[in-house]
Amino acid sequence: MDWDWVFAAEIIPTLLDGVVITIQATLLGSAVAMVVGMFFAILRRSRNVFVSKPVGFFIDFVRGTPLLVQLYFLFYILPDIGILLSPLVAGVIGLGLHYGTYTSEVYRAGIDNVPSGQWEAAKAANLTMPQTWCHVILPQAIPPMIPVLANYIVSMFKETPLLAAITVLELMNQARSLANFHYRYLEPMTLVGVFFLIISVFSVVLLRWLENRFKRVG
Amino acid sequence: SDVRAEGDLERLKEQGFARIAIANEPPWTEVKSDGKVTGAAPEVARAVLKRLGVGDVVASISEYGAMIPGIQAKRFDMVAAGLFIKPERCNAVLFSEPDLCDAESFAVKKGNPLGVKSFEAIAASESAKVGVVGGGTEEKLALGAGVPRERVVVVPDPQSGLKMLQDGRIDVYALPVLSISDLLKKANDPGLEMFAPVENTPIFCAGVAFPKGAGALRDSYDKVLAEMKSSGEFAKIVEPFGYSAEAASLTSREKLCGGPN
Amino acid sequence: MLQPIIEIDGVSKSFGALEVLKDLSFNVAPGEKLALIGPSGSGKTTILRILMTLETINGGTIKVDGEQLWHREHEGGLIPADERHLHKMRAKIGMVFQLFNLFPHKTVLENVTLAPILTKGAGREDAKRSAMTLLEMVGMAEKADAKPAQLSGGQKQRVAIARALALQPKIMLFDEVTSALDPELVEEVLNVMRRLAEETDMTMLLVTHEMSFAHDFADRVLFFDGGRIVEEGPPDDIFTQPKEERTQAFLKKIIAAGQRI
Amino acid sequence: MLQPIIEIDGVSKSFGALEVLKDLSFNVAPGEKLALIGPSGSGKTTILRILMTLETINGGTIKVDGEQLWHREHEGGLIPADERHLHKMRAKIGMVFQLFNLFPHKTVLENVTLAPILTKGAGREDAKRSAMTLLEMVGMAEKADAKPAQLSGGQKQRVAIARALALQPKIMLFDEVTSALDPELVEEVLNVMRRLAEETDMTMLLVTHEMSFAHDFADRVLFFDGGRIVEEGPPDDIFTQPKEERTQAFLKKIIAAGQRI
Amino acid sequence: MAQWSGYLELILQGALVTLQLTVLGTVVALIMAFLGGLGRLSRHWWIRWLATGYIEFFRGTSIFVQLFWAYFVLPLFGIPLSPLQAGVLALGLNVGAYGAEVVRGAIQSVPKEQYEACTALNLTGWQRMRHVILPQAFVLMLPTFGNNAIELLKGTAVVSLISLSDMTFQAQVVRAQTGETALPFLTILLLYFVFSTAISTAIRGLERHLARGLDGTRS
Ligand SMILES: Nc1ncnc2c1ncn2[C@@H]1O[C@H](COP(=O)(O)OP(=O)(O)OP(=O)(O)O)[C@@H](O)[C@H]1O
Ligand SMILES: Nc1ncnc2c1ncn2[C@@H]1O[C@H](COP(=O)(O)OP(=O)(O)OP(=O)(O)O)[C@@H](O)[C@H]1O
Ligand SMILES: [Mg+2]
Ligand SMILES: [Mg+2]
Repeated sequence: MDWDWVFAAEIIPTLLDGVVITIQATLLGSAVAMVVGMFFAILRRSRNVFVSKPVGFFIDFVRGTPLLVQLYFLFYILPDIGILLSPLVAGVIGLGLHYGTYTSEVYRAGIDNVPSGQWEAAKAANLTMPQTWCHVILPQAIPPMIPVLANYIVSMFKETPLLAAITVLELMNQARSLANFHYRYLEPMTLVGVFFLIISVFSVVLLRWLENRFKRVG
Repeated sequence: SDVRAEGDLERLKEQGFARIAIANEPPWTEVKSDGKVTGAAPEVARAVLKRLGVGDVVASISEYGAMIPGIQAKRFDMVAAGLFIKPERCNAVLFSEPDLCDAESFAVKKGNPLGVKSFEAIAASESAKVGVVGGGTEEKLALGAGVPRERVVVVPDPQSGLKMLQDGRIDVYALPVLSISDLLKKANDPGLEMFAPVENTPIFCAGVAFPKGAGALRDSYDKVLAEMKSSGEFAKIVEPFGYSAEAASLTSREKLCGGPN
Repeated sequence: MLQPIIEIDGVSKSFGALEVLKDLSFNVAPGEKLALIGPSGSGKTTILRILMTLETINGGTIKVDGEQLWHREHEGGLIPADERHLHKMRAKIGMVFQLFNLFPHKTVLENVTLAPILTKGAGREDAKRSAMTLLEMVGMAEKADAKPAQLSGGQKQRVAIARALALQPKIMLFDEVTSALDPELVEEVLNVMRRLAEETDMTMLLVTHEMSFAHDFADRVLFFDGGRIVEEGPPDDIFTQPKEERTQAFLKKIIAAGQRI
Repeated sequence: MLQPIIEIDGVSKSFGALEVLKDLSFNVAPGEKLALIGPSGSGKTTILRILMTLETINGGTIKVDGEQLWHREHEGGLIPADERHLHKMRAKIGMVFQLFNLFPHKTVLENVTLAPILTKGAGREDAKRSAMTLLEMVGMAEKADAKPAQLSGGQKQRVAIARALALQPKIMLFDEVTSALDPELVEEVLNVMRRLAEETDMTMLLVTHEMSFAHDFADRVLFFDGGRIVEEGPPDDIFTQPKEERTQAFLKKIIAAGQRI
Repeated sequence: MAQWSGYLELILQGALVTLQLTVLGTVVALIMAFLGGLGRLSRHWWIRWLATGYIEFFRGTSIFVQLFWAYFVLPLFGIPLSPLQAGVLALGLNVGAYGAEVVRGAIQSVPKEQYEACTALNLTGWQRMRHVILPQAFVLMLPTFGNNAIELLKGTAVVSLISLSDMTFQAQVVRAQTGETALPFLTILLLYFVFSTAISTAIRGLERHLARGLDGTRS
């Protein structure tokens, strides 16, 4: 089968519609993952085992099972108990929860990497807990996390095609729909690959920059 | 490519089975809990192939849209999934003579609250969303009638579509009559009903699809199919599934393709 | 005699199975300069950390400035103190660490002003002015805008002292503040501490391996071993005519290692 | 005079803009024990590393055992040596490092047998037997099955010596082999080296800051400064009546630091 | 309910396919990880380039695109792959590219003194890698390899989209048969969790086994 330039040009606008949704889902999903990850990290540190153990188990469970199945679950099973999420919302929650388990690890590592002497110095300076977090711990913990977190955003971007399974018309789904419609897989799939490659080349550059920018703290 | 094509049937005979694509959409195609492949389309294909000397069929489940690319990519030897014979598909593959016919129908909430009776009516309504199976005929009908892309929800498989109708994610679910009745029977949900036939849609007839170049195989297949139709064996296979054997005899591939294929 | 500013009464402390402090009792008078010496692992650091509320205690009571540190009086008895009480008590105590523990993301000046601004509600300008006075005193004023990473160990430790002083504590705790420093940098830190001891009437507790400094600096020396006070007295007595065998053995080893006492 | 086993002729070496060795020439006789001393940064380590082919040279030539080390003769001229030539030459030389560089994942015995088995095709049993003899000699036989992490620094270094000896090199290089050790462990390593010097006729080059050991051990001492040989001679001359001012200053500083010469 | 046991069997058949994909994919991934990781450290620029190209391409494009390409586009170039082959290849190459970076990082974190000791003992480049560097680096790689294997396990769910009858696919089939959604999906969620727990437990065990003695206490 030969590459058909005319067909390729014809489908690009439709694919671009998909790119918009893909980016939307990635950004929203990242925002959820950042926040959820923070909660996971804090809850898992809790001294109360009735909090830390179940949260730990939940994190392990979500990390150990496929996002695709989790999406099915959110989309097709939750309505049975009265929770009806729109496809994009279900997708964003799915991505956010799944990646939240990864980002929680990043937060944990970032916080653990702040030397214990800093906690002690803060106590000796008589700072309250919230002051210690805001002025001492987080300003040191966050910068080294940024490149790692950004890396997960890029991974998430590459997993958005899964949302096709719950009828979100993102890039991959647009491409499949086009392929189904015209009985041609070569051009849509290749173009999607090219889109992903372009975005990830940019993100590699961005990640390198972030790594250099935040390598040194203080 | 013709030299190789002559050998298609020989090859199938030798390997003892034919690889077919199905969709798992009863009563057209169905995988039983023990993994057995059945449904009207595979049963017809199985009977015809047996007469041609090919022992059995081995089925892979596939999206409708992926079937024709799959044939082109030589993933299957044929599609026996109740793929409707339509001119643009005739350009891409070779069809057998029609075997299974059905009209289009809508599954809707009880009492058809939006009162839609045609794809045009869906297009005209403000917000009605129609569910269609990816790559199926209904997707093209809906888009062709002017329903905007955002309101044509491509569901990944038949069962998901019904669930989405129940959950109110879509207002109308378009599939052939027999598919909808099977789904509704299984769901046993008094809140749903079927509307059929959909106005302004013809009766569609499906055939078995072969790759381009497998003309000889297709012709042998047609010959056996014709014999079975006249002997009444064909009716014995399809009627238990709810299909009319007669409907398939009233039309022909040439008519459905709008020319030779 | 004056009311002691620190009253330690029957305190015990264990890490898991390891009993580090055993029924320990001693008092410190206001303005007293107390040196804690003893072999490694004898519990010196642990006492300071308990006073700074960095470690909890397993038994006994501690009074600071006339108030219970780890407890609150409640219906005649004592109940464990809550965070609010600890917060209030910590305002009376400052600590300087062996490894400085400066905040690496803040400048020298910000390190010193942070706590006054946050915990005492000092105005930004006021805090800066007092911070500069303190930095002047420890000879670090011209580095006010540097980050800790740009400083030598001795400079870091002088900043850490200024930081602890900024809260105007009644009691200062020094835990081997020179032992992480290169030999040529030790003196600059000790000089600052000497001046501090002369010019203020703060109560100071000093853990050190620098016997000659302890000798010059302290009003009284406690010699620890195995979590107990083995001997105590004025530095002249302890260092020149120790009574206990263990003290003698300890000092002998120190001298053998080349230290002047 | 015997043909020298090492002939260093006009060697220069730079790291970037920093010239570390400047037109350096000296010979070593077979069986000679040579000590290299001098201030930090004078290039002593660099010479040993060049002989071990861990650093390349920028100019000059080196002959080991009569053969060019860094070059091959080719059509009358010299061309840079290839890896095969270096591989052959390295078999003549062994090196013991300041930080031991034992293989942490292998037992003591495996550390010693690895290279003989791999590079000399020694049989497993033969290699073990000779390794045990060597471990016996350095007093580490009973630790043969321990991993390096379970050993003290002095024990590690003795194993490292045995490992280097296992290849039966003609020349042994020692680079400050005791300077990473706790003081009480230095002697056990020096004792092994003393025995080695007495009992074998291996050529040995020793870089050390232990002047008294260099004095006892060496037949000849080279004093380096700034990448050049400032003075050389028998240890008695160099250590008791150095001629050069720089040597005198260096030794004076060493004595001031408390070392016996 | 009697029927359900038949459906459960269907899902277990799928579980077998999932295991098969995971094991074969992991083998391919391991091979590619070492080829890619060692390739990036090669002395020859063209090998480095090749390895970098492989790694960046497979990490850069999405596993979905790779899978669909392997399944639908490669046959057009005369490389017909069965769904299983396409799945194993896409998963293996994709996860292998991530693994390659792990291999490289671990090898580079072996201290340079170990390399020098090898030179002093006159080991050849290959002997050095085989007997000294890799055994030490492997211990460092293990935890991340474990995570990668779990990522691969999760990735197998995606192959249901190219109609390979793995566990997720069979759950869909069951769902189509029965109209029941919650039961099949909860069942496979549980099975996936069991698998991933098994992987991480196995890796932790291996890690403990290999690390024994490396940080041992002095006796
Ligand atoms: N967080 C902890 N967990 C367990 N044991 C601890 C902890 N902190 C201290 N210890 C133990 O308590 C004992 C006393 O420690 P401490 O630091 O008070 O001794 P020290 O007198 O300050 O010794 P050094 O002169 O070495 O600083 C030691 O045996 C130490 O190992
Ligand atoms: N890899 C390198 N890159 C750059 N400079 C180096 C390197 N190795 C050594 N040098 C520099 O070369 C000079 C000589 O170093 P060398 O290690 O040979 O000195 P040395 O006499 O062994 O000193 P020391 O007694 O401190 O071990 C020093 O100035 C050192 O900083
Ligand atoms: Mg201490
Ligand atoms: Mg050196």
